[in-house]
Amino acid sequence: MMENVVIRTVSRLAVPFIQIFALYVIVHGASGAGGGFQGGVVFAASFILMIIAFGMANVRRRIDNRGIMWLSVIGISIYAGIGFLALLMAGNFLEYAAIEAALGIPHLHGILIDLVEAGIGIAVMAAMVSIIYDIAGNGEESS
Amino acid sequence: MIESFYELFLSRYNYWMAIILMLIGLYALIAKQNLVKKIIGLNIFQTAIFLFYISFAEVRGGTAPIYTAEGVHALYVNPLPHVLILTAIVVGVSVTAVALSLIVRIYEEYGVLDEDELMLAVRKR
Amino acid sequence: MKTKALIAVLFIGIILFWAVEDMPAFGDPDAPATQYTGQLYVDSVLPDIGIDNIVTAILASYRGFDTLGEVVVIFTAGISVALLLRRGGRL
Amino acid sequence: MIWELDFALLVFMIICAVAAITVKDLLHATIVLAAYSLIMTVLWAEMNAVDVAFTEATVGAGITTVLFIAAIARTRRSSSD
Repeated sequence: MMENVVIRTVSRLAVPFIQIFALYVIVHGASGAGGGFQGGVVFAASFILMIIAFGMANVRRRIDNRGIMWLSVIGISIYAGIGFLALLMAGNFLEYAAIEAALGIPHLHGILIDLVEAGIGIAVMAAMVSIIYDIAGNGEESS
Repeated sequence: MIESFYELFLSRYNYWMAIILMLIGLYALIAKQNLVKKIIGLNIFQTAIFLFYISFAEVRGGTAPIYTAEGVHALYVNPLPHVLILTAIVVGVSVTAVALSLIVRIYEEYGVLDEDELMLAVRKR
Repeated sequence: MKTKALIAVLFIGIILFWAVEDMPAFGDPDAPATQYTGQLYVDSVLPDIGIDNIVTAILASYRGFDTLGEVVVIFTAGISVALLLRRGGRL
Repeated sequence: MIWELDFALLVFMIICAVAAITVKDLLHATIVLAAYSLIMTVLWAEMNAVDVAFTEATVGAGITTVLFIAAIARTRRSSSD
Protein backbone atom coordinates (compact mmCIF):
# COMPACT_ATOMS: atom_id res chain seq x y z
CA MET A 1 0.00 0.00 0.00
CA MET A 2 2.93 2.30 0.69
CA GLU A 3 3.85 2.34 -3.01
CA ASN A 4 0.43 3.36 -4.27
CA VAL A 5 0.93 6.86 -5.63
CA VAL A 6 -2.78 7.56 -6.16
CA ILE A 7 -3.71 6.97 -2.51
CA ARG A 8 -0.79 9.05 -1.26
CA THR A 9 -1.46 11.99 -3.57
CA VAL A 10 -5.19 12.09 -2.93
CA SER A 11 -4.79 11.87 0.83
CA ARG A 12 -2.06 14.51 0.79
CA LEU A 13 -4.60 16.77 -0.94
CA ALA A 14 -7.55 15.80 1.27
CA VAL A 15 -6.03 15.92 4.76
CA PRO A 16 -5.68 19.75 5.01
CA PHE A 17 -9.26 20.25 3.91
CA ILE A 18 -10.54 17.73 6.46
CA GLN A 19 -8.58 19.50 9.18
CA ILE A 20 -9.87 22.94 8.15
CA PHE A 21 -13.41 21.55 8.18
CA ALA A 22 -12.82 20.19 11.68
CA LEU A 23 -11.64 23.60 12.92
CA TYR A 24 -14.67 25.21 11.26
CA VAL A 25 -16.98 22.78 13.03
CA ILE A 26 -15.37 23.58 16.41
CA VAL A 27 -15.53 27.35 15.92
CA HIS A 28 -18.99 27.34 14.38
CA GLY A 29 -20.44 25.38 17.29
CA ALA A 30 -21.99 28.44 18.94
CA SER A 31 -24.18 29.42 16.01
CA GLY A 32 -25.01 26.23 14.18
CA ALA A 33 -24.80 22.46 14.31
CA GLY A 34 -21.41 21.37 15.58
CA GLY A 35 -19.20 21.69 18.59
CA GLY A 36 -16.14 20.34 20.30
CA PHE A 37 -16.97 16.63 20.24
CA GLN A 38 -17.81 16.51 16.56
CA GLY A 39 -14.88 18.67 15.47
CA GLY A 40 -12.42 16.68 17.55
CA VAL A 41 -13.62 13.40 16.09
CA VAL A 42 -13.42 14.78 12.52
CA PHE A 43 -9.85 15.91 13.25
CA ALA A 44 -9.03 12.40 14.50
CA ALA A 45 -10.50 11.02 11.25
CA SER A 46 -7.87 12.97 9.30
CA PHE A 47 -5.21 11.19 11.35
CA ILE A 48 -6.81 7.85 10.39
CA LEU A 49 -6.56 8.79 6.72
CA MET A 50 -2.89 9.67 7.20
CA ILE A 51 -2.28 6.32 8.94
CA ILE A 52 -3.94 4.45 6.06
CA ALA A 53 -2.01 6.33 3.39
CA PHE A 54 1.47 6.80 4.86
CA GLY A 55 1.71 4.02 7.43
CA MET A 56 1.73 4.12 11.22
CA ALA A 57 5.47 4.74 11.63
CA ASN A 58 5.49 7.89 9.51
CA VAL A 59 2.57 9.44 11.38
CA ARG A 60 4.11 8.52 14.73
CA ARG A 61 7.28 10.31 13.68
CA ARG A 62 5.26 13.54 13.43
CA ILE A 63 3.58 13.21 16.83
CA ASP A 64 4.26 10.30 19.17
CA ASN A 65 2.21 8.73 21.96
CA ARG A 66 3.71 10.93 24.64
CA GLY A 67 2.97 14.13 22.70
CA ILE A 68 -0.61 13.11 22.00
CA MET A 69 -1.20 12.44 25.72
CA TRP A 70 0.18 15.89 26.56
CA LEU A 71 -2.23 17.42 24.03
CA SER A 72 -5.12 15.68 25.78
CA VAL A 73 -3.99 17.05 29.14
CA ILE A 74 -3.73 20.54 27.62
CA GLY A 75 -7.31 20.31 26.35
CA ILE A 76 -8.71 19.34 29.74
CA SER A 77 -6.58 22.07 31.36
CA ILE A 78 -8.09 24.75 29.11
CA TYR A 79 -11.57 23.68 30.14
CA ALA A 80 -10.82 23.38 33.86
CA GLY A 81 -8.72 26.57 33.76
CA ILE A 82 -11.72 28.62 32.62
CA GLY A 83 -13.71 27.07 35.45
CA PHE A 84 -11.05 28.02 38.01
CA LEU A 85 -10.80 31.50 36.45
CA ALA A 86 -14.44 31.96 37.38
CA LEU A 87 -13.58 30.84 40.92
CA LEU A 88 -10.80 33.45 41.05
CA MET A 89 -13.24 36.17 39.97
CA ALA A 90 -15.42 35.41 43.03
CA GLY A 91 -18.01 33.35 41.18
CA ASN A 92 -18.99 29.69 41.19
CA PHE A 93 -17.12 27.06 39.18
CA LEU A 94 -17.69 27.72 35.44
CA GLU A 95 -19.92 30.75 36.13
CA TYR A 96 -19.24 32.84 33.03
CA ALA A 97 -21.19 35.84 34.29
CA ALA A 98 -18.62 36.35 37.07
CA ILE A 99 -15.75 36.61 34.56
CA GLU A 100 -17.81 38.94 32.42
CA ALA A 101 -18.61 41.22 35.37
CA ALA A 102 -15.02 41.24 36.67
CA LEU A 103 -13.40 42.04 33.32
CA GLY A 104 -16.11 44.51 32.33
CA ILE A 105 -16.38 43.28 28.74
CA PRO A 106 -19.97 42.75 27.53
CA HIS A 107 -20.99 39.66 25.49
CA LEU A 108 -18.09 37.55 26.74
CA HIS A 109 -20.24 34.41 27.08
CA GLY A 110 -19.90 33.43 23.43
CA ILE A 111 -16.10 33.76 23.43
CA LEU A 112 -15.75 31.77 26.66
CA ILE A 113 -18.01 29.03 25.30
CA ASP A 114 -15.86 28.94 22.14
CA LEU A 115 -12.73 28.54 24.28
CA VAL A 116 -14.37 25.72 26.23
CA GLU A 117 -15.37 24.04 22.97
CA ALA A 118 -11.78 24.34 21.72
CA GLY A 119 -10.58 22.63 24.90
CA ILE A 120 -13.11 19.82 24.44
CA GLY A 121 -12.05 19.48 20.80
CA ILE A 122 -8.33 19.18 21.60
CA ALA A 123 -8.93 16.68 24.40
CA VAL A 124 -11.30 14.48 22.36
CA MET A 125 -9.01 14.55 19.30
CA ALA A 126 -5.95 13.58 21.33
CA ALA A 127 -7.74 10.79 23.22
CA MET A 128 -9.20 9.30 20.02
CA VAL A 129 -5.82 9.41 18.19
CA SER A 130 -4.15 7.80 21.21
CA ILE A 131 -6.73 4.98 21.25
CA ILE A 132 -6.28 4.41 17.51
CA TYR A 133 -2.46 4.37 17.87
CA ASP A 134 -2.74 1.73 20.56
CA ILE A 135 -5.36 -0.54 18.97
CA ALA A 136 -4.17 -0.30 15.36
CA GLY A 137 -0.44 -0.51 16.12
CA ASN A 138 0.93 -3.87 17.16
CA GLY A 139 1.79 -2.97 20.71
CA GLU A 140 5.04 -1.22 19.89
CA GLU A 141 5.90 2.23 21.15
CA SER A 142 7.60 4.86 19.07
CA SER A 143 9.76 6.76 21.50
CA MET B 1 -60.73 -2.84 19.05
CA ILE B 2 -58.90 -2.82 15.72
CA GLU B 3 -59.25 0.94 15.38
CA SER B 4 -57.96 1.60 18.86
CA PHE B 5 -54.98 -0.66 18.18
CA TYR B 6 -54.33 1.26 14.94
CA GLU B 7 -54.53 4.54 16.84
CA LEU B 8 -52.14 3.27 19.50
CA PHE B 9 -49.70 2.06 16.84
CA LEU B 10 -49.72 5.26 14.79
CA SER B 11 -49.09 7.46 17.81
CA ARG B 12 -46.42 5.33 19.50
CA TYR B 13 -44.66 3.24 16.81
CA ASN B 14 -41.31 4.92 17.54
CA TYR B 15 -41.20 3.68 21.11
CA TRP B 16 -42.17 0.18 19.96
CA MET B 17 -39.33 0.06 17.45
CA ALA B 18 -36.90 1.31 20.10
CA ILE B 19 -38.02 -1.51 22.40
CA ILE B 20 -37.62 -4.10 19.63
CA LEU B 21 -34.07 -2.86 18.93
CA MET B 22 -33.32 -2.95 22.65
CA LEU B 23 -34.49 -6.58 22.86
CA ILE B 24 -32.31 -7.55 19.87
CA GLY B 25 -29.28 -6.00 21.59
CA LEU B 26 -30.11 -7.66 24.91
CA TYR B 27 -30.47 -11.06 23.23
CA ALA B 28 -27.08 -10.67 21.55
CA LEU B 29 -25.57 -9.62 24.87
CA ILE B 30 -26.90 -12.73 26.65
CA ALA B 31 -26.88 -15.52 24.09
CA LYS B 32 -23.98 -14.89 21.71
CA GLN B 33 -20.74 -16.67 22.56
CA ASN B 34 -18.30 -14.51 20.60
CA LEU B 35 -17.01 -11.52 22.56
CA VAL B 36 -16.98 -9.11 19.57
CA LYS B 37 -20.61 -10.07 18.90
CA LYS B 38 -21.37 -9.13 22.49
CA ILE B 39 -19.86 -5.68 21.93
CA ILE B 40 -21.96 -5.27 18.78
CA GLY B 41 -25.02 -6.16 20.86
CA LEU B 42 -23.99 -3.58 23.46
CA ASN B 43 -23.77 -0.94 20.71
CA ILE B 44 -27.26 -1.81 19.43
CA PHE B 45 -28.63 -1.68 22.99
CA GLN B 46 -27.10 1.79 23.49
CA THR B 47 -28.46 3.23 20.26
CA ALA B 48 -31.91 1.88 21.08
CA ILE B 49 -31.92 3.83 24.34
CA PHE B 50 -30.73 6.93 22.45
CA LEU B 51 -33.57 6.49 19.95
CA PHE B 52 -36.05 6.32 22.83
CA TYR B 53 -34.72 9.59 24.31
CA ILE B 54 -34.71 11.49 21.01
CA SER B 55 -38.22 10.20 20.30
CA PHE B 56 -39.73 11.84 23.33
CA ALA B 57 -37.93 15.09 22.55
CA GLU B 58 -39.75 15.39 19.24
CA VAL B 59 -42.52 17.99 18.94
CA ARG B 60 -44.83 17.94 15.95
CA GLY B 61 -44.22 21.02 13.81
CA GLY B 62 -41.18 22.12 15.80
CA THR B 63 -37.85 23.11 14.27
CA ALA B 64 -34.29 22.18 15.25
CA PRO B 65 -33.10 23.81 18.52
CA ILE B 66 -31.14 26.66 16.87
CA TYR B 67 -32.69 30.10 17.24
CA THR B 68 -34.41 31.39 14.13
CA ALA B 69 -35.31 35.03 13.44
CA GLU B 70 -38.41 34.74 15.64
CA GLY B 71 -36.31 34.18 18.77
CA VAL B 72 -37.91 32.43 21.73
CA HIS B 73 -41.43 32.55 20.29
CA ALA B 74 -40.99 29.94 17.59
CA LEU B 75 -41.76 26.27 18.33
CA TYR B 76 -38.62 24.23 18.97
CA VAL B 77 -38.11 20.58 19.85
CA ASN B 78 -37.04 19.84 23.43
CA PRO B 79 -33.24 20.51 23.62
CA LEU B 80 -32.49 18.79 26.94
CA PRO B 81 -32.56 15.12 25.73
CA HIS B 82 -30.29 16.14 22.84
CA VAL B 83 -27.68 17.37 25.33
CA LEU B 84 -27.88 14.20 27.41
CA ILE B 85 -27.55 11.95 24.36
CA LEU B 86 -24.70 14.02 22.90
CA THR B 87 -22.60 13.23 25.95
CA ALA B 88 -23.83 9.63 26.09
CA ILE B 89 -22.70 8.87 22.52
CA VAL B 90 -19.11 9.94 23.23
CA VAL B 91 -19.04 7.98 26.49
CA GLY B 92 -20.35 5.00 24.50
CA VAL B 93 -17.44 5.08 22.07
CA SER B 94 -14.95 5.17 24.93
CA VAL B 95 -16.69 2.15 26.50
CA THR B 96 -16.39 0.37 23.14
CA ALA B 97 -12.69 1.24 22.90
CA VAL B 98 -11.88 -0.12 26.37
CA ALA B 99 -13.92 -3.29 25.73
CA LEU B 100 -12.18 -3.92 22.40
CA SER B 101 -8.74 -3.44 23.92
CA LEU B 102 -9.67 -5.93 26.65
CA ILE B 103 -10.70 -8.40 23.92
CA VAL B 104 -7.40 -7.89 22.06
CA ARG B 105 -5.52 -8.47 25.31
CA ILE B 106 -7.52 -11.66 26.05
CA TYR B 107 -6.77 -12.95 22.56
CA GLU B 108 -3.06 -12.25 22.96
CA GLU B 109 -2.97 -14.06 26.30
CA TYR B 110 -5.24 -17.06 25.71
CA GLY B 111 -5.76 -17.23 21.93
CA VAL B 112 -9.54 -17.63 22.16
CA LEU B 113 -12.47 -15.37 21.40
CA ASP B 114 -15.38 -17.50 22.63
CA GLU B 115 -16.76 -17.26 26.12
CA ASP B 116 -16.93 -20.98 26.99
CA GLU B 117 -13.48 -21.75 25.56
CA LEU B 118 -12.13 -18.77 27.50
CA MET B 119 -13.53 -20.15 30.76
CA LEU B 120 -11.96 -23.55 29.97
CA ALA B 121 -8.59 -21.94 29.17
CA VAL B 122 -8.66 -19.86 32.35
CA ARG B 123 -9.49 -22.93 34.46
CA LYS B 124 -6.74 -24.98 32.83
CA ARG B 125 -4.07 -22.41 33.64
CA MET C 1 -28.84 -21.18 26.85
CA LYS C 2 -30.41 -19.72 23.72
CA THR C 3 -33.99 -20.67 24.64
CA LYS C 4 -33.50 -19.37 28.18
CA ALA C 5 -32.22 -16.06 26.80
CA LEU C 6 -35.12 -15.88 24.38
CA ILE C 7 -37.65 -16.46 27.17
CA ALA C 8 -36.06 -13.79 29.38
CA VAL C 9 -35.91 -11.27 26.52
CA LEU C 10 -39.54 -11.92 25.54
CA PHE C 11 -40.65 -11.51 29.16
CA ILE C 12 -38.89 -8.12 29.42
CA GLY C 13 -40.33 -7.18 26.04
CA ILE C 14 -43.94 -7.89 27.10
CA ILE C 15 -43.51 -5.73 30.21
CA LEU C 16 -42.01 -2.85 28.21
CA PHE C 17 -44.67 -3.03 25.48
CA TRP C 18 -47.30 -2.88 28.21
CA ALA C 19 -45.62 0.20 29.71
CA VAL C 20 -45.47 2.09 26.40
CA GLU C 21 -49.27 2.50 26.50
CA ASP C 22 -48.87 5.11 29.25
CA MET C 23 -46.28 7.20 27.40
CA PRO C 24 -47.45 10.44 25.77
CA ALA C 25 -48.03 10.17 22.02
CA PHE C 26 -45.08 10.63 19.65
CA GLY C 27 -44.58 14.32 18.84
CA ASP C 28 -47.26 15.52 21.24
CA PRO C 29 -46.67 19.24 22.00
CA ASP C 30 -48.50 18.90 25.35
CA ALA C 31 -46.25 16.15 26.73
CA PRO C 32 -44.98 16.93 30.26
CA ALA C 33 -41.30 16.65 29.29
CA THR C 34 -41.73 19.28 26.59
CA GLN C 35 -44.03 21.57 28.54
CA TYR C 36 -41.95 22.48 31.60
CA THR C 37 -38.20 21.78 31.48
CA GLY C 38 -37.68 22.03 27.74
CA GLN C 39 -39.67 25.24 27.43
CA LEU C 40 -37.76 26.72 30.39
CA TYR C 41 -34.43 26.18 28.64
CA VAL C 42 -35.73 27.48 25.31
CA ASP C 43 -37.00 30.66 26.99
CA SER C 44 -33.93 31.38 29.09
CA VAL C 45 -30.94 30.59 26.83
CA LEU C 46 -31.23 33.65 24.59
CA PRO C 47 -31.41 36.28 27.38
CA ASP C 48 -28.90 34.43 29.61
CA ILE C 49 -26.18 33.30 27.22
CA GLY C 50 -26.94 35.03 23.93
CA ILE C 51 -25.71 32.38 21.47
CA ASP C 52 -27.86 30.76 18.82
CA ASN C 53 -27.36 27.04 19.30
CA ILE C 54 -29.43 25.99 22.32
CA VAL C 55 -27.77 22.56 22.60
CA THR C 56 -24.25 24.01 22.78
CA ALA C 57 -25.37 26.65 25.27
CA ILE C 58 -26.83 24.05 27.65
CA LEU C 59 -23.85 21.72 27.12
CA ALA C 60 -21.20 24.33 27.93
CA SER C 61 -22.86 26.56 30.48
CA TYR C 62 -25.78 25.07 32.42
CA ARG C 63 -24.30 21.56 32.32
CA GLY C 64 -20.66 22.60 32.13
CA PHE C 65 -19.57 20.53 35.11
CA ASP C 66 -21.24 17.48 33.59
CA THR C 67 -19.34 17.97 30.33
CA LEU C 68 -16.03 18.42 32.17
CA GLY C 69 -16.57 15.06 33.85
CA GLU C 70 -17.34 13.52 30.51
CA VAL C 71 -14.13 14.81 28.90
CA VAL C 72 -12.28 13.28 31.86
CA VAL C 73 -14.06 9.98 31.10
CA ILE C 74 -12.72 10.00 27.53
CA PHE C 75 -9.21 10.84 28.81
CA THR C 76 -9.45 7.94 31.28
CA ALA C 77 -10.49 5.62 28.44
CA GLY C 78 -7.39 6.67 26.48
CA ILE C 79 -5.15 6.01 29.49
CA SER C 80 -6.70 2.59 30.16
CA VAL C 81 -6.31 1.51 26.53
CA ALA C 82 -2.67 2.60 26.69
CA LEU C 83 -2.12 0.68 29.92
CA LEU C 84 -3.75 -2.46 28.49
CA LEU C 85 -2.05 -2.60 25.11
CA ARG C 86 1.38 -0.96 25.30
CA ARG C 87 4.34 -3.31 25.80
CA GLY C 88 1.98 -6.28 25.83
CA GLY C 89 0.12 -5.14 28.91
CA ARG C 90 3.11 -5.51 31.24
CA LEU C 91 4.06 -2.42 33.18
CA MET D 1 -41.66 14.71 10.14
CA ILE D 2 -43.18 12.31 7.61
CA TRP D 3 -44.32 9.18 9.36
CA GLU D 4 -44.02 6.87 6.35
CA LEU D 5 -40.33 7.76 5.87
CA ASP D 6 -39.79 7.45 9.60
CA PHE D 7 -41.38 4.00 9.70
CA ALA D 8 -39.44 2.75 6.67
CA LEU D 9 -36.13 3.87 8.19
CA LEU D 10 -36.99 2.14 11.48
CA VAL D 11 -37.79 -1.11 9.65
CA PHE D 12 -34.45 -0.91 7.81
CA MET D 13 -32.75 -0.38 11.15
CA ILE D 14 -34.31 -3.51 12.62
CA ILE D 15 -33.24 -5.51 9.56
CA CYS D 16 -29.68 -4.17 9.93
CA ALA D 17 -29.61 -4.98 13.66
CA VAL D 18 -30.77 -8.57 13.11
CA ALA D 19 -28.25 -8.98 10.28
CA ALA D 20 -25.41 -7.57 12.41
CA ILE D 21 -25.90 -10.14 15.14
CA THR D 22 -26.58 -13.15 12.91
CA VAL D 23 -23.79 -12.83 10.29
CA LYS D 24 -20.95 -15.29 10.94
CA ASP D 25 -18.12 -13.14 9.58
CA LEU D 26 -17.18 -10.43 12.09
CA LEU D 27 -15.96 -7.99 9.42
CA HIS D 28 -19.31 -8.20 7.63
CA ALA D 29 -21.08 -7.65 10.95
CA THR D 30 -19.00 -4.49 11.50
CA ILE D 31 -19.88 -3.08 8.10
CA VAL D 32 -23.58 -3.81 8.70
CA LEU D 33 -23.27 -2.01 12.06
CA ALA D 34 -21.85 1.05 10.23
CA ALA D 35 -24.85 0.98 7.89
CA TYR D 36 -27.11 0.80 10.96
CA SER D 37 -25.43 3.91 12.40
CA LEU D 38 -25.80 5.77 9.11
CA ILE D 39 -29.54 4.99 8.90
CA MET D 40 -29.85 6.18 12.50
CA THR D 41 -28.13 9.44 11.49
CA VAL D 42 -30.73 10.06 8.77
CA LEU D 43 -33.51 9.27 11.26
CA TRP D 44 -32.20 11.80 13.78
CA ALA D 45 -31.67 14.52 11.20
CA GLU D 46 -35.27 13.91 10.21
CA MET D 47 -36.37 14.19 13.87
CA ASN D 48 -34.74 17.69 14.09
CA ALA D 49 -31.86 16.58 16.33
CA VAL D 50 -29.07 18.01 14.14
CA ASP D 51 -26.30 18.03 16.75
CA VAL D 52 -26.94 14.43 17.74
CA ALA D 53 -27.07 13.41 14.07
CA PHE D 54 -23.67 15.02 13.43
CA THR D 55 -22.16 13.29 16.44
CA GLU D 56 -23.56 9.92 15.44
CA ALA D 57 -22.30 10.32 11.87
CA THR D 58 -18.75 11.03 13.01
CA VAL D 59 -18.54 8.81 16.08
CA GLY D 60 -20.90 5.93 15.38
CA ALA D 61 -20.27 5.41 11.69
CA GLY D 62 -16.64 6.58 11.69
CA ILE D 63 -14.56 5.95 14.78
CA THR D 64 -16.46 2.90 16.07
CA THR D 65 -16.07 1.11 12.72
CA VAL D 66 -12.35 1.89 12.60
CA LEU D 67 -11.89 0.58 16.15
CA PHE D 68 -13.79 -2.62 15.38
CA ILE D 69 -11.80 -3.23 12.18
CA ALA D 70 -8.49 -2.61 13.94
CA ALA D 71 -9.44 -4.99 16.76
CA ILE D 72 -10.62 -7.69 14.32
CA ALA D 73 -7.37 -7.34 12.35
CA ARG D 74 -5.44 -8.15 15.52
CA THR D 75 -7.67 -11.09 16.52
CA ARG D 76 -9.73 -13.52 14.45
CA ARG D 77 -12.24 -12.81 11.72
CA SER D 78 -14.52 -15.82 11.83
CA SER D 79 -17.04 -16.50 14.56
CA SER D 80 -18.90 -19.61 15.62
CA ASP D 81 -22.28 -17.92 16.02
